[in-house]
Amino acid sequence: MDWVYLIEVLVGGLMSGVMYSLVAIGFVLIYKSSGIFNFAQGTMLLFASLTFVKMTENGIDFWTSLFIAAGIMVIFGIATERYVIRPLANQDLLALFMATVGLATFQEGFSQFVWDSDVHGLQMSKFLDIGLLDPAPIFMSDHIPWLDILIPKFDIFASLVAGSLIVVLAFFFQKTKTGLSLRAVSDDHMAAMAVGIPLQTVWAVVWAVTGVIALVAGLLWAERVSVSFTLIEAVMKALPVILIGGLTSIPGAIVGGLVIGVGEKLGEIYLADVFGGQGIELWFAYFMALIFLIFRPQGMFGEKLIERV
Amino acid sequence: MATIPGLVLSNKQTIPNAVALRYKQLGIWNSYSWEEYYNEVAILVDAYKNLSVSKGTIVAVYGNNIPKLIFSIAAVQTLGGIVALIHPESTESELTTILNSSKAEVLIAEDQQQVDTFLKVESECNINTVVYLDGRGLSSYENTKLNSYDDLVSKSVNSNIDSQIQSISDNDIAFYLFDEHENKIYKVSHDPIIRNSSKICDLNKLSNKDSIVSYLPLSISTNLLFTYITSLVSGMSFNLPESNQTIEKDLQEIGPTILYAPSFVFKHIISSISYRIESASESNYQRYMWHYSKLMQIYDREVSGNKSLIDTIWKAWIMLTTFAPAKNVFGLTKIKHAFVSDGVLSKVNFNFFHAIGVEIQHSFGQAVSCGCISVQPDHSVSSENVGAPMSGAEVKINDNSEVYFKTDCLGEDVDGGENSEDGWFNSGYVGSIDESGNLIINGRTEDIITMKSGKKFSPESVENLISCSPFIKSTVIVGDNQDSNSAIIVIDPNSVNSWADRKNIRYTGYAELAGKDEVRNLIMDHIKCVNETLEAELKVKKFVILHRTLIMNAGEVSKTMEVMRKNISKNLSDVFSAIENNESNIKVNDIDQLSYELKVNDI
Amino acid sequence: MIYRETGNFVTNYFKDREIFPLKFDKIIVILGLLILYLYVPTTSEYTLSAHVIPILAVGLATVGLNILTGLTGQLSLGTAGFMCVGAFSTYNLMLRMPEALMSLPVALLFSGIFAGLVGIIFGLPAIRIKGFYLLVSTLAAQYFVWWFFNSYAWFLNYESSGVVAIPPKMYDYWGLGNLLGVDMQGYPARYVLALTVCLALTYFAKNLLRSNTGRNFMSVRDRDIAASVMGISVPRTKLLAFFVSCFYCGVAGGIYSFLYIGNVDLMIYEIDRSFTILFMLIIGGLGSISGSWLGAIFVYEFPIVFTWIGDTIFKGAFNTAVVENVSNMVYGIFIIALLIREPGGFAALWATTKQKLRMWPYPH
Amino acid sequence: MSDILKVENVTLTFGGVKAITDISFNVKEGEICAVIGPNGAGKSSMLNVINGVYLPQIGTVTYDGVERRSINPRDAAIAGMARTFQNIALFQGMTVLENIMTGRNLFMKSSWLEQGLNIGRARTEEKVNRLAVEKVIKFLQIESIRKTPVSKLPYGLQKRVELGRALVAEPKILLLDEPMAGMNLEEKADMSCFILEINKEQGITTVMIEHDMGVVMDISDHVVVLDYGKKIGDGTPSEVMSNQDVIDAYLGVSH
Repeated sequence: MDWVYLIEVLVGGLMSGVMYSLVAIGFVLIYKSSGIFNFAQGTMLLFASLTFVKMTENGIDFWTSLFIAAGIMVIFGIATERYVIRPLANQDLLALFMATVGLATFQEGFSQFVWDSDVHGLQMSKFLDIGLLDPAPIFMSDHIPWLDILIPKFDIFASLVAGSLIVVLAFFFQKTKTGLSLRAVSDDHMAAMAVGIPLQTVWAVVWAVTGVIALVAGLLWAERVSVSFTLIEAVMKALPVILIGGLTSIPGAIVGGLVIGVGEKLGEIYLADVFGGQGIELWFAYFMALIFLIFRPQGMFGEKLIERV
Repeated sequence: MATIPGLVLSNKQTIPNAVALRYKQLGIWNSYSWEEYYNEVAILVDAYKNLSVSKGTIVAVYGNNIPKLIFSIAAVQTLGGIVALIHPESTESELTTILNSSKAEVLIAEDQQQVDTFLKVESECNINTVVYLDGRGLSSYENTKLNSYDDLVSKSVNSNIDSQIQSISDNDIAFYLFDEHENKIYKVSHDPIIRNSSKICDLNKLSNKDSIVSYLPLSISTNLLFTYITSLVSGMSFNLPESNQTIEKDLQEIGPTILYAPSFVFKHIISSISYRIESASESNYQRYMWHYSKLMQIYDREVSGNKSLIDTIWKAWIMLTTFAPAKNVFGLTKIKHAFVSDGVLSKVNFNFFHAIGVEIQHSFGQAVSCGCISVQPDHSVSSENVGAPMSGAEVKINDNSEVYFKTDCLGEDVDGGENSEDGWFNSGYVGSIDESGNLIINGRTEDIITMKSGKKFSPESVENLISCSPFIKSTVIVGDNQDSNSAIIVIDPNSVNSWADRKNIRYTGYAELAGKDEVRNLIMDHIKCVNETLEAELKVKKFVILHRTLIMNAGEVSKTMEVMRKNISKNLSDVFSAIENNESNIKVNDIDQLSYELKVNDI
Repeated sequence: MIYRETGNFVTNYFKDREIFPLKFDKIIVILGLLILYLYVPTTSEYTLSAHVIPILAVGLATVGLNILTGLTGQLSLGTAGFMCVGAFSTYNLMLRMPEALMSLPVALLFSGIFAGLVGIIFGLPAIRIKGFYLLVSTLAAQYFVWWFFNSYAWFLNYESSGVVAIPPKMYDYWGLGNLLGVDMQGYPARYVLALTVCLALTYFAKNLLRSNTGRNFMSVRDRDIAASVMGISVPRTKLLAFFVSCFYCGVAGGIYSFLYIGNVDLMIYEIDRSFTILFMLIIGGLGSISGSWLGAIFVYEFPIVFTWIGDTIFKGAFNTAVVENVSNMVYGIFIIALLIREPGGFAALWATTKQKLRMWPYPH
Repeated sequence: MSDILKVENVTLTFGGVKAITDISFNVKEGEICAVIGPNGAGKSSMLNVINGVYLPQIGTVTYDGVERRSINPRDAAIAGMARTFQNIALFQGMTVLENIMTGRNLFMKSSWLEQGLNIGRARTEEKVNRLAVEKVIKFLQIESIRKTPVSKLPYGLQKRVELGRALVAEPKILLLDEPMAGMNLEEKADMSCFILEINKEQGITTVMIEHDMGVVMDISDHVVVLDYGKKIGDGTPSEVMSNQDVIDAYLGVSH
């Protein structure tokens, strides 16, 4: 067995796992705070990155575009809470899930209607040329000298971004008032209401934050797969990740991402032949998640349900 | 051969397969044809014979209309027994009175409720056998007098009872009927009550194609005549609802062609129509109201013979879009005749029903007159009278406006008391006769109020005017020996609730709602309106809104929801005295140890 | 307002659970059936092929999804996968079984059973996994099935293009066409077969819904613990729901390929279709069989109507992309608005309307 | 009379927290046994152990002569246990009639195919079981709400429907979890009558959790008192009332 190759694969898996985690974090945030299974995560990615790309294509510079796109996502998040989530507050979770499916459909149509349905390339290297370091090599695959394995440097960059995002979020939840109320809300809606935490405000913040995360994740994904409606499928990729991780846990989302990322790569290499066909990564992640869930139905870090009757 | 069992027999022979009795049980409508009806009676004859019911045995029947009870009546009478009908909600004292003055020996009780009431007064009366129809909850009772209907039936055989039926005479006593107002029991033979019913059937051409829903106990003598006897005479189907809570739905399901009810039921229908439309959407409400006034205008022209073609078209449209569906909702679509007893409808309500094609026919009668002396003909246009005396009956008014009558369908006082003078009976009511010979009833003689000025009037006339508001359930006028009239108002919870919801008025219960200023103003406006139509002396100057409804068990209203002034003034003596003493706040010590404060409102 | 319920009473329990208790409804149904069988086949080939038959196919799949998601509460995104199993099974059964044994209706029945069995396999995790976690199983089904048929060319009879046209002899029906002198490959004949299958299966679903099985489904949906305490076997009920639901989807897949497009094409069974059918279900109303059909008609017809408006009123102002995007936006808003205003979808709107008509002029 | 139900040394823990500690008691055939105790005393958990919703770590439940460590709820239902829940567990998407019909599911032997085709046994079963359901509807006097969706009913009526759903299964033993919680006086009186009548007329053994001491003393034959997961009293109502531990732990606190 070629150990170097194996490590290369493992690292590659970890990297794509990071990408899954990025999408998954947004999911978990919303699920944790309101129990909503947000199917619109993928279209939020698309909408955010499409908005950004169209602005840069029209000559607006990187940072301005980034801020405007982030602003739009915040507004969008707040509007979603106000016009979709709030009126549905007393409905059951299935209805809310359906509503996010509706939201996703709307967003898919809306972003392509407002912008366009074309496939846009996105070269962040172009924008990140801010003089700190030579940007070009960052975005090229290179051999890391001391191990002699091939690692796309972009993946490292993405991991760093993901890492810092998690740190920021952790800070947000541990230190800020809004973050603390959000944790209270996720523990117990009724109790949180009873102590005077404004649920609606918290939800609005969560949706806004998720919008910004979607922008970041969208840009990183777009770098890999281009900006087009294929981005929506990111959500499909993230599903097994959060389910393995256990819907309510941010660390779960990250670990889940890594497990799926690595597992998928390994499966492709060692199992594809067994199945006599290519492209098993289409379904392999789901099977992994499925098998995992059969043994642990609440996911890795999910809360075990004691059914009270 | 006009006896009750005789009618069962003749119906069995002429229309054996027509539906005689239909009842809803366990969610579906079951029916008995006249033949099956006859067979049920035949078994019961054997069953009651085994309980030694024989000629002259007085059998008290205590319960709601259920098939077992209906069959029992005919069976007891086939054996020559006499049926004493008792209202299922009768209190212990009323039950004792009736059982003792009728000298009943056998009691047919509906269920545990009636058996329990009886057991409390068991020692005071001479009942030696009790048959209960519904054994639920009674299995642990050890009283040896109790017999289960089902056991009796299972031990009995179906035999031919034709000869037995033919052996009873139409002059035999059939029923003992209790008159609540007079507190007297009347004996009624088969012949007069059946003849009385035949008159109604002939006048209105009732046949076995008709159907009627009976949801009141047969102890109400008018109800007995108009539903039970009439269905036997005409052969029409007699329908029994599933329970008291499902009457409205059951009425709709059956869609009867004949409706009989005391006036309070129609008042209730009006009030539910009103409260339901109150909770409709604004546009629907407005359109309904507009259609309503339009329809009433057209009806007025119709009555005066000025209906134009456009009116006809308009009416057709209004009926199609609003009132035909409305009738459908209340199960009134197929009604051909709607008989009203125990009071009359107000002009507005009377006209409304006629305008939508529900032929209201007022009637007047009591236990002693076998339920009916007079009834309005079809298409009557006057809401005031109760019709002209039927053939065989006569009416006269004495100098004190008291109504006297003569009729060939007459009952007799059980105690042998005689209140007739040369065959003329005092009805206990005051009234008059209009130019076309129709009887107009103003109220009960004993209720007449004499004001300080010496003015005498019947409070019911004023009360009816006030009560015609859908928001008011009942009214009691207080005015004896006073300068002016005052009114005790009982609001209708249903319609006032939905009115309050519409106006965004918050409340937690009946008492709070009744105490609301908005409700007071609503009532005040209505009374002001009524006052305008009253002569100066009769105008209502003060009113009190009661914090509860009138209670039948406490004798405050009769079984047909008429105000029983004597008992109310006893129970609410605080209110009466406060009004008479011109106090503005009343501390009420009510029955059931309730006490609360009421405010007297001046107009 | 049209309903006259007065005088409509039931005299036994059979009457009380009739699907159409009112005379008025019965008349409408009979008229509807007459139109469907006598008039619709005489309309143009275009109407049948572009509107009616595809709606029948996707509508049937929606009914199937409804049994699983609407009635039993098991969320599924694998509908297209199960349809795919149905379509491929039908093709392979017709292709590989002796002609004397196979005819399209028989093949549809067996493909339904195949799809149902596949459904049971992917439904097994539902015994342990609940709620949103179950999505993973149905998505696995969707992707796996698609990959499976894509990877093994045998199922497409080694057709390299990935699409195989259905040979005319498969519409033979044991020579019934020749016997009757009807072109069985023609759209009217296809339509009548599709309609009959759909009506029969809709009736079957409706019967299930108002019987013990349907109540078991709903009890598992509403409170699974209470259901098991009542003695209902929750795993068995879930698996049955998977089987029945996937049976419907399988048959729908067969109809889609054989009676609508006339070829077997993997591309039409991608996950998008699962979503489309989910939309049909939501818009139509979860748990209502008639709602599924209403939802299918709406979602299928909307882009067509929208394009037609673009073409006729705005003289072709909308290109395909615009139509698609606007359709998506409209569905999205529609779904959200519907969930807010009337979570029961078209079916509930219809029920409310009907109730209003009954209670008119009073509020229901 | 023999014991229909014996609970022996049952201990139940949730993630280390003891909900029930070493509880034993017997229920005689045909009696009404009330389980009382303050909130959190483990009463509902006890019912859940009896009919298999929870699996106790230690101890056995002997029902109808069969000793079991655990039973699954479905087998318990088949063996003739029916129950209601503290927080009403009706099927909210169904009507009253449908809810009570589910209580008859063990009597439905026809296959789903027969039901789907609406033929043979499926048709007669619907009719026969509907009759049984209608009898319960009549018994509970809920004729007027037969076709109302349960989600539209007030709390008291929902409790009544839930009792109906349990009763229609013709159980040998009925487990009622706070059947009168949150009811007004009149509703409580009705419910007490129903429970008594079920017990006396149909002879169904009843185990009932109830807070209202008046009701418990009135209708039960046997009272078991729990406090903090432990049994502190067991006997007739009058015995329990005079038990000092019970007075201290329960009556003393709540009055």
